[in-house]
This record gives sequence, structure tokens and C-alpha cells, in this order.
Amino acid sequence: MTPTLADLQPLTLDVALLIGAFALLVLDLFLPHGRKRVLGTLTFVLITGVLVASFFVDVSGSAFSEAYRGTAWALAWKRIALVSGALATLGAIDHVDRHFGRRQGEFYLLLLFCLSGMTILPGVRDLIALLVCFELMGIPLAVLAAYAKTDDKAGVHRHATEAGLKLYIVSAVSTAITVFGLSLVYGMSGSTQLAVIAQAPLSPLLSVGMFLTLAGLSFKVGAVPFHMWIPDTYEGAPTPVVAFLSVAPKATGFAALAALLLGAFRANEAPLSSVLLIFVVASILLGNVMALPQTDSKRLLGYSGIAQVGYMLIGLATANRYGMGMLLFYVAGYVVSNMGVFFVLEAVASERTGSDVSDLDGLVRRSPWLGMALLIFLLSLAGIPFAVGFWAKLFIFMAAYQSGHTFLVLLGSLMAIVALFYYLGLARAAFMQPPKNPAPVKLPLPLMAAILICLLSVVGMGLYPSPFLQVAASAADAFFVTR
Amino acid sequence: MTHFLHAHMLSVIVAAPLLAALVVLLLPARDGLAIRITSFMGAFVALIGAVQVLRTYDTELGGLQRAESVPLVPQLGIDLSFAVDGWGVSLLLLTGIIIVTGVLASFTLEEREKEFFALLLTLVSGVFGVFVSQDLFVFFLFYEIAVLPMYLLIGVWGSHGKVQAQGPFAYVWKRFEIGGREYAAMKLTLMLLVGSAAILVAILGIYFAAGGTSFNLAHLGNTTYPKALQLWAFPLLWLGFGSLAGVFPFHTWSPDGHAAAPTAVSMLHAGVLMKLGAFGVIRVGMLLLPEGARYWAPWVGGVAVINVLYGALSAMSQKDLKYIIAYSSVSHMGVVMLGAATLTVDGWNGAIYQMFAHGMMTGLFFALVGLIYGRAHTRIIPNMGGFAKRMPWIAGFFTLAGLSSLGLPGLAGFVAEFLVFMGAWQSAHPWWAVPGILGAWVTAVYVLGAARSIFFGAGPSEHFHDLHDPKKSEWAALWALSACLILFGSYPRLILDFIHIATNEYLPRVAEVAQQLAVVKP
Amino acid sequence: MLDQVAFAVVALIMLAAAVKVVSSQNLVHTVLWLGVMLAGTSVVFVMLQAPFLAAIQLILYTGGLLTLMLFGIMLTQRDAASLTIPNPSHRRGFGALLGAAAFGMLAGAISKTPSLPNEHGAMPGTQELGRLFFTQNALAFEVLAVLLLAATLGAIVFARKADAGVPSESAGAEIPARRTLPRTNGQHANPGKGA
Amino acid sequence: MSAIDLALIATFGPLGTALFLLLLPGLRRAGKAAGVISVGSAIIALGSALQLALRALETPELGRVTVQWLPHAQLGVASAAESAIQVGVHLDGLSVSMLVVVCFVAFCVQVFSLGYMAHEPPADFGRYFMWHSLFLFAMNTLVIAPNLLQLFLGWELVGLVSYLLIGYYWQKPSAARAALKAFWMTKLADMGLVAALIVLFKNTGGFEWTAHPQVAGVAGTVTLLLFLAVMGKSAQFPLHVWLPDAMEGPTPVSALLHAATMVAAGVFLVARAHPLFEQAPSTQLVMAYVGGFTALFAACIAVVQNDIKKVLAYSTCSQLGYMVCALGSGSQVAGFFHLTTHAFFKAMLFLAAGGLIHAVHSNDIRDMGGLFSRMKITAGAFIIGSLALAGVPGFSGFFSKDLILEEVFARGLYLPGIALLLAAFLTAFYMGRVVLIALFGEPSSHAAHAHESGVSMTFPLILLAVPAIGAGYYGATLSGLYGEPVHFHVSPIGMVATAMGLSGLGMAYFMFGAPKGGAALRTAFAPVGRFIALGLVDKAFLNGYRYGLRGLASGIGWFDRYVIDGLINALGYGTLEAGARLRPLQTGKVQDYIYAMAIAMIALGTAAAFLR
Amino acid sequence: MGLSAYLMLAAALFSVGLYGVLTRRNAVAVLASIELMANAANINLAAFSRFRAEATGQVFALFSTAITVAEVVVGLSLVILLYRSRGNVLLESASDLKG
Repeated sequence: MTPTLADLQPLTLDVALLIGAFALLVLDLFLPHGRKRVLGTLTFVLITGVLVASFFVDVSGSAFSEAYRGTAWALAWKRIALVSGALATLGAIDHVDRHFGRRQGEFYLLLLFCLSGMTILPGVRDLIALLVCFELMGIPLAVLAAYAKTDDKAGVHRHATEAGLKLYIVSAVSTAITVFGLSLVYGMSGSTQLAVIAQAPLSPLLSVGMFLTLAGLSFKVGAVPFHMWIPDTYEGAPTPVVAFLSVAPKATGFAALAALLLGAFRANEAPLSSVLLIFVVASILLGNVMALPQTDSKRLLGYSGIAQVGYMLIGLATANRYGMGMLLFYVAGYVVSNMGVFFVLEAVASERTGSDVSDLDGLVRRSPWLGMALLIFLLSLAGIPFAVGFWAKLFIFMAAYQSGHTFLVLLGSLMAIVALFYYLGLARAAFMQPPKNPAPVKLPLPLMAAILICLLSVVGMGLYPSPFLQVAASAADAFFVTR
Repeated sequence: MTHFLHAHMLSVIVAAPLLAALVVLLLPARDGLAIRITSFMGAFVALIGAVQVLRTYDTELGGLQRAESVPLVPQLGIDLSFAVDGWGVSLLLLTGIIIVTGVLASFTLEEREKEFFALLLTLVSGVFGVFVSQDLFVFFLFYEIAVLPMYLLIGVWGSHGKVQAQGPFAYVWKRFEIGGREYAAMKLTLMLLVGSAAILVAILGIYFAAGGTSFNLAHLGNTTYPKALQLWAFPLLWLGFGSLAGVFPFHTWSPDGHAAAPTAVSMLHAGVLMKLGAFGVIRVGMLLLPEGARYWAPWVGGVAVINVLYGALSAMSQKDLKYIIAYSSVSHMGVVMLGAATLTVDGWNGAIYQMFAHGMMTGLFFALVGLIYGRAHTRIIPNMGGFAKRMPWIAGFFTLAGLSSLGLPGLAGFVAEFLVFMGAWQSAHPWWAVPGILGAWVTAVYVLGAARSIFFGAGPSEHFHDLHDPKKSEWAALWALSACLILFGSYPRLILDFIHIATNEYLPRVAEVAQQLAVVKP
Repeated sequence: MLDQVAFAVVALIMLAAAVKVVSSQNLVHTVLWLGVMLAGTSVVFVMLQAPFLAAIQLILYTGGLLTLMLFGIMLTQRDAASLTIPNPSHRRGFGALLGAAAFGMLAGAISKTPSLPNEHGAMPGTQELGRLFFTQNALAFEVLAVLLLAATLGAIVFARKADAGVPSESAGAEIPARRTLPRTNGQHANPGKGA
Repeated sequence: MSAIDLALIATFGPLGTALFLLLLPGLRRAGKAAGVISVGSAIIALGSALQLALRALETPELGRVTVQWLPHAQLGVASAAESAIQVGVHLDGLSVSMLVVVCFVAFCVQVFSLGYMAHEPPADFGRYFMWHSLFLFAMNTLVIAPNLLQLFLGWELVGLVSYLLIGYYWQKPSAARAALKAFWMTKLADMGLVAALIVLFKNTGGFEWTAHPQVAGVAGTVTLLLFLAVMGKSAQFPLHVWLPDAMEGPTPVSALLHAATMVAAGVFLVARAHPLFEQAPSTQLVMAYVGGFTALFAACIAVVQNDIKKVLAYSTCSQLGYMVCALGSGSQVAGFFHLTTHAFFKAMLFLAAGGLIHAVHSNDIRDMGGLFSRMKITAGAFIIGSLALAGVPGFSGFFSKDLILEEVFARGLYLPGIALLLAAFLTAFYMGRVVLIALFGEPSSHAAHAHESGVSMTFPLILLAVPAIGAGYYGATLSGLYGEPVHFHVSPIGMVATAMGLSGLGMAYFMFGAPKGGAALRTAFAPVGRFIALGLVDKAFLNGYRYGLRGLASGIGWFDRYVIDGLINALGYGTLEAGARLRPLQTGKVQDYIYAMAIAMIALGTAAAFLR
Repeated sequence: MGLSAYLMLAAALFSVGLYGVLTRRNAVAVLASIELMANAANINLAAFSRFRAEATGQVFALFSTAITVAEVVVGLSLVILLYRSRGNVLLESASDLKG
């Protein structure tokens, strides 16, 4: 019963990540101010290393008396988190170095801690651990969002603070609600283990607990009506952070929701799934429509992200292996596409503070390849063929159609066209407007690398999605076998 | 090598423009000549390929030939599978001709050639892909590819128009500048994509009804679908694809779009892309859902008839030359849909042949409009007059195109329209023929009327100083298209035989399935 | 009988304290009332035979947290000397409505639930607690450690003297009593040396 | 060389010439050379036509060849082998004699044009002859057609050439308009032909004019539709309005297309499709009445025209009315015979008129006058033509018109018959009027220095004069080619007709020729003249186009732009507006966000707690 | 002394806390209200664990306490940040980003 070192075997990767983080913490203390840039590189190396290791180390099996179980499903989410972490680091290095001066170390450490929370969570099968991981992910995010050059006069500080604060308040309240809900769940089921909870008889108090938990967690994925912090935070927070914030927590949030709803709450029984459908419709409609009038590209992407979450929730709402596999694929595609866009924004707006759409003006003439990349990312988000986003949407629709939600397919594809309107609005600035300053965008190497990686994966997964689809499907199988 | 080419001719045709596009992207932007040459080569290779396919298509054998297949998403049974039937053969040829002439016609383009040609060629390989793909899903993929570059092509290189606000919806004008190129581009893209949304739903329905194992068209075609599915899926396909074919009332993207688009794009869009829509309705809608087709045929035909007359009359009311041609396309696509709706051999032959004929005719038209606009710097007809004095050849070509569009025997247009009318008269709704025929007459009225007010009458006024006949590469385009019009008009069997084979293979199946379904479920 | 009376008393006190927390017009009072409420909680824990929990509650919350909050108040108030800090609230009616609704929802669920667990067995002792900590919840415990570290780190990041900034001009303009600022600011930040 | 080859030469020779001129702009712009080449091809065509005619005199059925034009197979029959959509050559007496007429007149006209158009800029001169060769090709295609389909092809092509040639002076707005009008009117009528074809095809699976067993049911429809086309092409009331305007074209063009051959194509069609028409007596009746009315109506209008070409144009209408009426009476022999004779003398008349116009540079007969003394040959030809047209015994017109009247009355079609008789009187009258005013009236200033035109313009006249006078005497032989040989005999109707004609001439002389002219009579007839001159039919068509068609069109155009398109824009606008209206929801105050969450949470919880 | 009494108490505290979160304008006060809510959860846990006679609930409660404390630590630092940028700690003063 007492945990041994063997119990850490399924958690090898996460432990490695944490050890690396502590090493960096120590290193940070000894690095002189001028040299802190190297921390970013090291962080990237660390995360990438763990990612690579994830292909060689066997992390299956359960630990801590069923509190954690490493499965293909968990591994898939782990990798998604790691990828987004690595990309975020890559995209942030330059920004951090320029703006956060001597506080770089903390930035990367917080990122790493947050990331470790994300990597552990998908395999967790115990309410308490789940909650703790969720918080480990959440608390650093609020700090990262508020990260800003405190001595600048251009109001970054104001906005970043506001972004962080809003995220913090919302997440704190959600946590309170979640904990309250979980307390009821535990109380009515007598255990904190998902598997046991799934057996508990359904009583009003239990389902209230479930719903409170659902309400508490779904703010992290930003489903309507728990979405309202998203646009503000995205607009205010530093772009590289937003790039991370806009994908990783959503991914992990979905992992958590999946674990709870399907693992413990039997979402495939009404009324949970119908509630999810409400979330889906609301998110798709509101997110897309609200994005239309936006003039700040980060804010716009915030709203569009809400809509995207609506699509992902479809996968969750189907509550079958097909749907879950497609959800996984969708998230993977969304990670690369969305981060790509934010990196391009970062590259364009790097000197300035805001992120007005007009910053993109004439991009394709300033630096053609950057413009092309932006276009491809946007088309991928809009779900246009031969970009990964297309397959993602398609598969989700297939899942929806298969489980009888034909109207969701119709609604989804129609709203996807509304989405195309504002995505093309960004493309319009880049392609049809004359550039404000014709000088080519100067692109720091790490950022360029990040954009390139995103581009390659978007196009690659778009041209030949089948292997990734395979992985997603088998992961979903694993989830349903072991839940 | 040659063997490889022979084995993968279709892939070559589809890939050639795409490769050319990539090469163009890699070329330095200032090297205009290299860009033009490359794009021309890309288009030309595709054309040669198309001709080769036509030459080597075994008319005795018929059916699908030159099949190639590569699994794309095996989990869902999506294969990248190509093959041609009689229809594909002819439409490949059409596309080849149009793109080559289109590239030639836009040699004189001035700004940002690099992106322009790259997008143009991408679009074209999408079109080729649609005509050869034998996998419903890949069909849809290429369809999207063919539709999308249009946004940038029109939005960046298009030309502006203005429409003054009035009518019941005048308040809308405060948000859009109607007639502007970006408006046109956006409207076109969105309307067509709404169409493809509908298509997607129908496709999913078909796919899962067929077992959800494969998107292969042959497999889907051999399945017999429940009547209910057919009845709801067919209209989705009809209106979805139809919106690209300019089916009333989803045609309004076409006038603005074509008017705003640059020459080559209008040529390609009206010449080939609108055909994709009609082709989709027949190839997917009618062949896969015969019962649905039979049930909805009266609607399809009725709307098509509206298209014919409505388009023609709207064209008649226009002052802007490009709008006239655009509306005429709407009208002529109505003829195509009418032929499709007849569900008769002659009707279908006519429909496909009309795609072919109208493609070249409208291509020629838009090429000429481009030239006239480039020289006169106006498209407003009342401002013109007597141009024939300075540009006799252009006047001649324009008249030729006009004659073909009004169905003058000896030119391609006649064959198609005549076949369609014959089919209509043989069909279950013979009276469709009447408005169809009248439409041809109205066409005569507005086309020749336009020709008169542009080219004839008292000589051009002073401020048209640089009116002149075509220059180097433009000649080639005009001559090629006109020659095709005459050639295929006087000896239609060059193409019609191929079309006929395919029709004869497909139509009986449709009829039979429809029949047996009808008896199964009275 | 007795414990019921006791519970009733404690519960009433806690509720009263809670109400004061959310209604008191003086920030310091708010925090203090919070303290009362938390203390009450630990009493409840004792009633529930969770002495360890009660202890932790007392130390962590009532001790640590209150101090922390008061610090926060000190740091962010112009006039640290007096303890009368305005603490307004708005939209009371609507808030009350929602609060009531929430209570109604929970109360309804509780009352509608047929079989609430009801075992009066002996509570396992503190060593059982420890066992649970280090077997089943070892993972959670480890993660929690990281979490606390992260939180500290996060707190430090912004409190750093080195490049802690002054309110930017735009923000500063909103401060009514500008003159009193330097003194209070001086404790934790001096505008002079921005990083 | 087989008959088929000859026919093909006669047809494709000219086409070759046309393409040759089209593709060699240099040659075309040279002018004269182009003309010569074109005339050469015309000679070749004429030669092969005559050759065919000689052969036809022995055996009228010279043969038939067809090739498949479009693949067609009924549903289920895989091979495109047994096709009915064919083109080819069909040579019998009818087609051969038409061929001869066409080639002969065309040849004469082209020769005449060499002189007449000499002053044109060379480029236009070349274009002119290019179109002429094209016309010859088109017309011959029509003539040698083995079925109605090919006939239709040629039919449309000649229509096209007529459009091009009427619009020869395209810089004159009136000419451009006239060309357009001609094309629109005929095209409108041709829709009838298309309809006839598709109906015929559905029932007989082909386009043959032979009496097909299954045709009986639709014979009425088909023939009526065919007749609609005939009315357009052969300028029958009320579709005749384009023909007078067509005179905007050069005079030789009027002679060839709008007098001798093209407009007669309608008559040829009916004669061709005689087997069909025979099965539709009702249609024939309609034809008879329409023809008769047109003959009289057009003659009336011709009386008041002062433009010499207009007079001839209306007289053409009227004569075509004769032919149609004859066909309506069921005798394609009479109709077609009149077609041949009319072709000769009307062509001659036009060419002569062209000569006169050329001399005085005006179409107005009042600007001419006393030209007889100045240009004997031309005037002589004109007089011969007029006499033939007036049906004066001895001239070809006399025989054919006589034949027609006999047939019509023999069928008991008295009303049309009487109309024709009156028309005969008027014909004589207005031709007399023209001759008297233009050739013998007192010379006007224009006519002062008029002189005989060159040989290239007189030679064709002489050439045409021969058949114009003599054709009648070979009536038997000619009509033998395409039907029962008719032998001329004196008949009461013929007498009446002749009397009418002569009295017409007399009256004309009394009104215009007599030294002390019947001014009284002229004034008496003036109001009638004015009424006729209003041209009500023409105005009706004009308004129909302007206010009917154009009005409808602009209405629909408005509807499309502002209602259909407006709806779609409104949809997009609505969506954008919704987005803008929703923005205030996002207040920026975090507590409002928590409100949203709280409300949702409570709603969910309540649902979970109470909805069970 | 039944379980439901404790649950009711917790529910009441939770609701009062919610009210506070919604209505208080001072960030610190809002934090305090959040504490109320979290604390209510703890009472639940303790009560349940008592009436199930097993310790997991208490463990859970301990964890949630720790989490809450960590949260407050960060929260306060953010409040300070807010003060630095706005010169006050009223939540609504942080509403530049909207729409």
C-alpha cells in the first residue's frame, strides 16, 4: 500500500519535468541578469527532451493505488500539453528577454509548473489529485497572464494586470464552486476515486454536485456562459502567454472534463449530455457572432476560440469512442493552428503593445512567407481543406452525425462560414491593405522556428491526417477500456 | 518515364498547375517573365495531358479509364482516386483550354503577378481534381480548393464598381459598399461556402447510409438509399452545388463577382467553375440519389427555366458590360440545369455539352471584355459606340461569341441548346422547352444589342484615344477560343461522342433505380 | 440535546459573521469578521470529531490567512493608520436574489435527497489521516507541494522590489489624494529606480 | 464527277473563299482581288449548278448522302450507331432548280457589285465579298439539305449573313438598327422552326419532311410552327416589318438576299416540306389567307412609297404573299415556279434600281426622272422587270402569276383569290407609277448629269433579262423538275388578272404619265396614302419592344439587385448587427462575468435537483 | 445532530459567500467572500466524512484548505498589482478591456 519508487514509473515524464524545473530554479539564482535568456532555451530543451522521451519510456500502468493510471489516452493529452508548452517557450523566448528583463526565470518556472500540472492531470483518477493538478495548472496561469513590463508607460501594465486579475477572480470563484461540488460528490458517493463514484447511486445531491463541478471546470475551457473572462484576458495578457493560454488549459480542461463526465459522472446518461449540447450551441453561436465586430485581433481570436470550444464540446457530447477520438484530433489540430496565429501576431506586433487588426496591414508584402503562414493558419481555424482544421471539423461533424445530431452538423458548418468571414477579415488586412511601414517584419529565430513548426504540422496533418487519426482513435479506445 | 506519365496522366494533369504554382512562389517577384512562362507551362502541360487523355480514351470500352488510387484516410475509406469517364474527358479538355487562354489573356497583368498566378494555378488544379476524382470526399475537397482562392483573386486584383442604395433593403448599404471588389469577393466566398455546408451534410448522410465504409463513388452509386434520405439529401446537393451553378435565387454572387473579378479569373470562374456546380448536381446528386432526382426534377427544371429567362432579362437591363455577360452566364447555366432536369439522353448530352460550349463562349466573352475595358477604361455601354472602327477584330470576335451564346448553328452553343431543348420536349415536362427557346431569343436581343451599341453606329468619341486591336499574346487566346467555338460547333462529335458514352452508361442506372424504388415504395 | 444547542449557537454566530463579512462597510471589519467565521468553522470541525482539521484551520486560516489579508490591506490603503476603510458594495438586490437562489437550490437538493449517509461509527484518528496522505493521496500531496512553491513564486514575482513600478501616469491620474502616496508607497517600492 | 460532288463544290467552294478571305486579311483589304476571287467561286458554283440541272433534266432524283452529325440513341441502346441526327446532301429537281436560281442570281449580283461598290474603301469591299461568298455557302447548305435540321442550319446562317450585309454600312446608326431589327424579327420567327424540329424529332425520331406514319398526330402543330418561321423569313404579315428596313443594305444585297433568294427560302421550305403540309389542311388554309392578305396589304403600302427600294421591298412582300398563298392552295409547283421567275425579274429590278440610284445618288424616285433617255440599258431592264412584275402577257411573271391564280381559285379559295387579283392591279399601278415618275418624269437636278453605268453593271442586267422574259415559256420543263409539268393555257382567271394588270398600268399612266396628270385623283387618294404611310404595324412592334420587353427587363433587373440581392445582403447585415448589439454584454467588469457564471450554475443545479 | 444540518449551514455560507463575491467592490473583500465559499465546502467535507465515519473527507478538506491559501497568496499579490496600476483596489476599476 505505501507508495514505493515504483509508483513513480508511470509518472516518469512528469517527474523528469519537475526535476528539470527545480534545476532551472537553482540555476536561475546563480545566473547574472544579462545571461538569463539561456533559461528559455534550456526550458525548451527540457520540454522537448521530455516530449521525445515520451516516445521511448513506458509510462503505462497504475500508481498510488489507482490514484493515477498511465494510458494511451493520458499519454496523448500529455504530449499535446508538452507540444504546446514547447512551442510556447520557443515563441516566448524573445519576448520575455525583451520585456521581462530579470524576471525571466520565474516566467519559465511558472510555465513549467503549470505544464507539469497539465501533464499529470490526464492520468489522474482521483478527485483530490485531479483538483490539485487543476489548481497547479490554474494558479501559475493567472500570474503569467499578469506578467508585464511594469515600468512602461504604454498601459501594458494596466492591461496585463487586468487580464491576470480577471482570470484569477474567475478561476478562484470557479475553484470554490468546484470544491463545493466535489464535496457533495464525495459525500454522496463515499469515495474520491472516479471508478467508485461511477458506481454510486444517483441522487439529487450527487447530481447537483456533478453540475457544480461541471460549472466550475468548464470555465477553464471557456464554454459559454463561463467564457466571459477569455476575450479580456487574451487582449490584455502578453501574446506568447496568450498563445499558451489559448490552447493548453483548454486541452487539459477537456481531459479533466472527459475524466469526470465520462469516467465518473456517466455523462452518456441524460441530462449531462443535453446540458453539454446547450453549451455547444451557445458557444458556437455566441463565440462566432461576437467575434464579428472585433477590431483587436487577439480579442477576436478569443471569441473565435470560444466558438472552437463549442465544436470540441460536440465530441464530448457524443460521449462515444468515435467522438472522443475526434475531440483529441480536433484539439491537436487547434493547438498548432491557434498558436501559429498568435505567434504571427507576436511577430508583427512585437514592437508595439496593442494588437489591432490593422497591425497586419500589407503583411504579405512586407514578408510574404509570414503572410502565407498566417493565411494557412486562419484557413485551418476556419476549417478549409488541406489544413488540419478542415479534417478536425469534418471528423467532429461525422461524430455528431453518427450520434444523431444532424442539426449540429448544419449549425456548425453554417457558423463555420460566419467564422470564415472574420478570419478572412484578418487575411484581408494582410493581403489587401497597403502596409503601414513597408519594412519587412523582423523575426527572431526562436519565433520563426515556432511558426515554422506550427506551419509544418498544420500542413502535414492536413495533407495526411490518417496516422494522427489512428493515434487519436486508439487513445479513445484506451480511455473507454480503462475508465 | 513516359510509361509513368502514361500510367499517371490524370495525376500529372492535376499536379502540373500546382507544381507550377509552387515554382512561381519560389521565383523572385520582380522576374515577371519567368513567372509568366512558368505559369503558362503549367497550364499548357495540363492541356496537353487533357488532349492526350481525350485521344487515348477507349470509346469502345467506355466507362472509367486511367484509374489511379492512393489511400488518404483509410479509417474512413477516403482514397485519393482518379479516373475519367466520357464527361470527365470533355470537361478536362475544356478546363485545359480555358486556363491556357486565361493565362495568356492575363499576361498583361501589372501588379503582384507572383501571387496572382500562383493562386490562379492552385484554383485550376482544384478544378481538374473535381473532374477526375472518383471519391466523393476528394471530389468535395477539390471543390473547396477550386472555390477558395477566388476570394483573394477578386479581392486583390479585382476592379471596383458602385451601386447606389435604394429599394427595400437600402439601409443595408451603410454597412457594405455594394459592388466593391472586396464586397464581391466576400459575398462570393460566403455564398458558395454556405452551399458547401449543405453539400457536406448531404455527403455525410449518403456516406453513413451506404455503410460508412467508403467514399468511393462507384460504391456509393451501387447502393440503393432509403427514399427518405434521397428526398432530403437531394435538395441539399442541388442547392449546395447549385449555388455555384448560379441557380436562382442563389445566383447573386455571380454578377458582382464576375464584374469585379480580373479578366482571367472571370474567364475561369464563369468558364469552368460554375460548371463544377452543375457537374456536382448531376454527378453526385442525380447519379447517387436517382429517386430524389426524379422526385425533385420538376423543381430543378422549373427553377432552371426561371434562370434562363430571368438571367436573360436581367442581362438585358444592365448598363455595365461585365454585368451583362455575368447575367448571361446565369441564364446559360439555367440551360445546363434544364438539360440535367430532363433526365433524358439528349438532355444530359446537351447539359454537359452546354458546359463545354458555354465555357469557351463565356471565356471568350470575358477575355474580350477585359480587352475592351483595358482600352476604353469604361464598362458602361452607353458611353461607348463605334468602336469597330478602331478595333474591328475585337468587334468580330465579340459578335462571334454573341452568336454562339444565342445559339447560332455552326457554333458550339447551338448544339448544346438544341440538344437540351430536344431533351426537354422528350421529358416529363415538355413545356420547359418553350421558355428555354424564348430565352435563346432574348439572348439574341441583348447580346447583339450590346454589340451594336459598343461597336457600331457613329465612330468612337475623342476621349477614347488608345482603342486598338489585340496585342501579341491576346491574339492567341482569342483565336484559340473562337476556333474552338467554330470547330466544336460544326463537328460536335469530337466531344459529344465521349459525353454520349458516359450518359448512356449513367442514365439507365438512374432510370432503373428510380423505377425499382418507385415500385418498392409506392 | 446539548450538542444541538451548541451547534445552533455556533451556526448562528458563523452565519452572522458571514453576513457581516459581506456587508460590513469597513474593510478591516470585514476581515476580522472573516476571522470569526473561520474560528467558528474550526469549532464545527471539533464537533465533527476532526480535531486535526480544526487545528490546521485555526493555524492556517485564522492565523496565516488573516495576517496575510491584513497585510494586503495595509499595502493597498492610503491611510494605513486608521482602521476605518470604506468598503462599499453594489447591486445588493440582485446579488441577494442570486444568493437566495443558490441557497434554495442547495437546500432543495439536500432535502430532496432520500438517503443521506448516516453512520455513527468511531472516527479514525489522526494516524489514519497520515496514512491516507501517504498512500492514496501521495500523488496529490506531492503535486500540492509544487503548487505551493508555484504560488510563492507567483507572489514573489510581483512583489520584487527590483523592478516594481509605480502606477503609470494614466493610472496615477485616477488617484484622488496623490500627496499621501509616496509615504505608503515607500514601504515597498520606490519610484526612483525602475528596472 | 458525281452529282453529290458537284453539289459539294457548289456549296463549299464559296465557303472556302470566305475562309480564305477571312484568314488572309491582306488579300481581303486589297479589295478588287477579293471581289474577283469571290466572283470566281460564284462562277464555279454556277457551273456545277447548271451541270446538275442538265443531269436533273434526265433524272430528277440525283441522289442523297447523309452523315451522322450528333450521336443520339434512345435510352438503353448503348451504341450511337443508329442515329437520326444527320446532315448531308439531297439532290432532286426542287433542290437543283433552287440551286441554279441561287447561283445564277448570286453570280449576277456579285458581278454587278464589282461595279456598284467600286467606290467603297478596299477593306470594306473585301469584307462585302467575303460575306457574299459566305451567303452562297449558307444558301446552298439550305438548298441541298436532306432534312429539316440541315435546312435549319442554312436557314440561320443566311439570316446571319443578312444581318451582316444589312449592317454593311455599320457606321450609319440606321443601318445598324435595321440589321438588328431584321435579325431579331427573323430569329423570333425561327424559334418556331426550332420548336417544330424538336416536336418532329420526338414523334418521328428524325427530321425528315417525308410523311412519317407517326407524324400524323402532330402534323398540324409542326406545320404551323414551320409556317411561323416562314412568315418571318418570307416577310409575311405581320412579321414583314423588317424587310423594308433591310433596304439599308447596299442595293445588290437587297437584290440577292431580300428579293431573290433568302426571303424566298421560306417558300422553298414549304415546297420542301410539302408532304408534311399536305397532312395539315388547316395550316394550308391559314397560309392561303395570310399570303393573300400580305399580297394585298404590301401592295397597298408600296403604292405610297417614294423610295424606289422601299417600293420594290414592299412589292417583294406582296409577291411572296402570292407564293405563300399558292402553297396554301396546296400547289407547291405554282408557288415555286413563281419563286423562280420572281427571283429573276425582281433581282433584275433591284439591280436596275441600283443602277439608277448609283447614277443619281438618291433613292427618291422624285430625284430621278427622265433617266430613260440617259441610261437606256438600265432603264430598259427596269421596264422589262416592271412589266414582268405587273404580269403583262409575254413576260415570265405573267405565266407564274396566272398559274397561281388558277390554282387558288381552283381550290375555291375565293377571298384570297380576289385579294390576289386586287394586288395584281395595285402591283401594275405602283410599278407603272415608279417607271413613269423615275424614268419618264421631268428630270430633276440630280438626274441632270446621270449617265449609263459601266459594263460590269449592265452585263448582269442583260443576263438576267433573258430568264426574266423567257422563263415563262419553259414553265413545263422547269415545273417538270419538281412536280406535275404545267402547260400554259388561256383561262378566264388569267384574263381577269391580265385585265387587272393592264388597267393598273393604265391608271398609273392616267395619274402620273398623262401630260395633264389626274391631280384630282392624286388628291383623292392622298388620305388613303397618308394612312397607309403611318406604318402602324411597325410602330406596334417598336412599342412592344421598347415598353414591353425593355420595361419587363428593367423591372426584373431592379428586382434582382434590390430585392433578391438585397435580401442576401440583409442577412449578412443582420448577423454583423447582432454581433455589434451583443458587445455591451461584455461590460469589462469581472463581477458581471461572475454573475453569468452564477446564474448558469444555479440554473444547472436547480435543473439537476428538481428536474427528475 | 443530523448531517443535513451541517449541509444546510454549508449551503448558507456558500450562498452568503456568493452574494459577497457578487456585490463587494473591494478586491480584498471579494477574496474574503471567496474564502467563505471555500470554507463552506470544507464544512461539507468534514461533515460527510463524519457521517461516513472515514477520513478521506478530512484529507480532502486539508487539501482544499491548502489550495485556498495558495490561491489567496497569489490573489493578494495580484491585488497589489492592481493597486499599483490603478491606485485603488476596486475591482471595477479594472475594466479597460471590454466589448
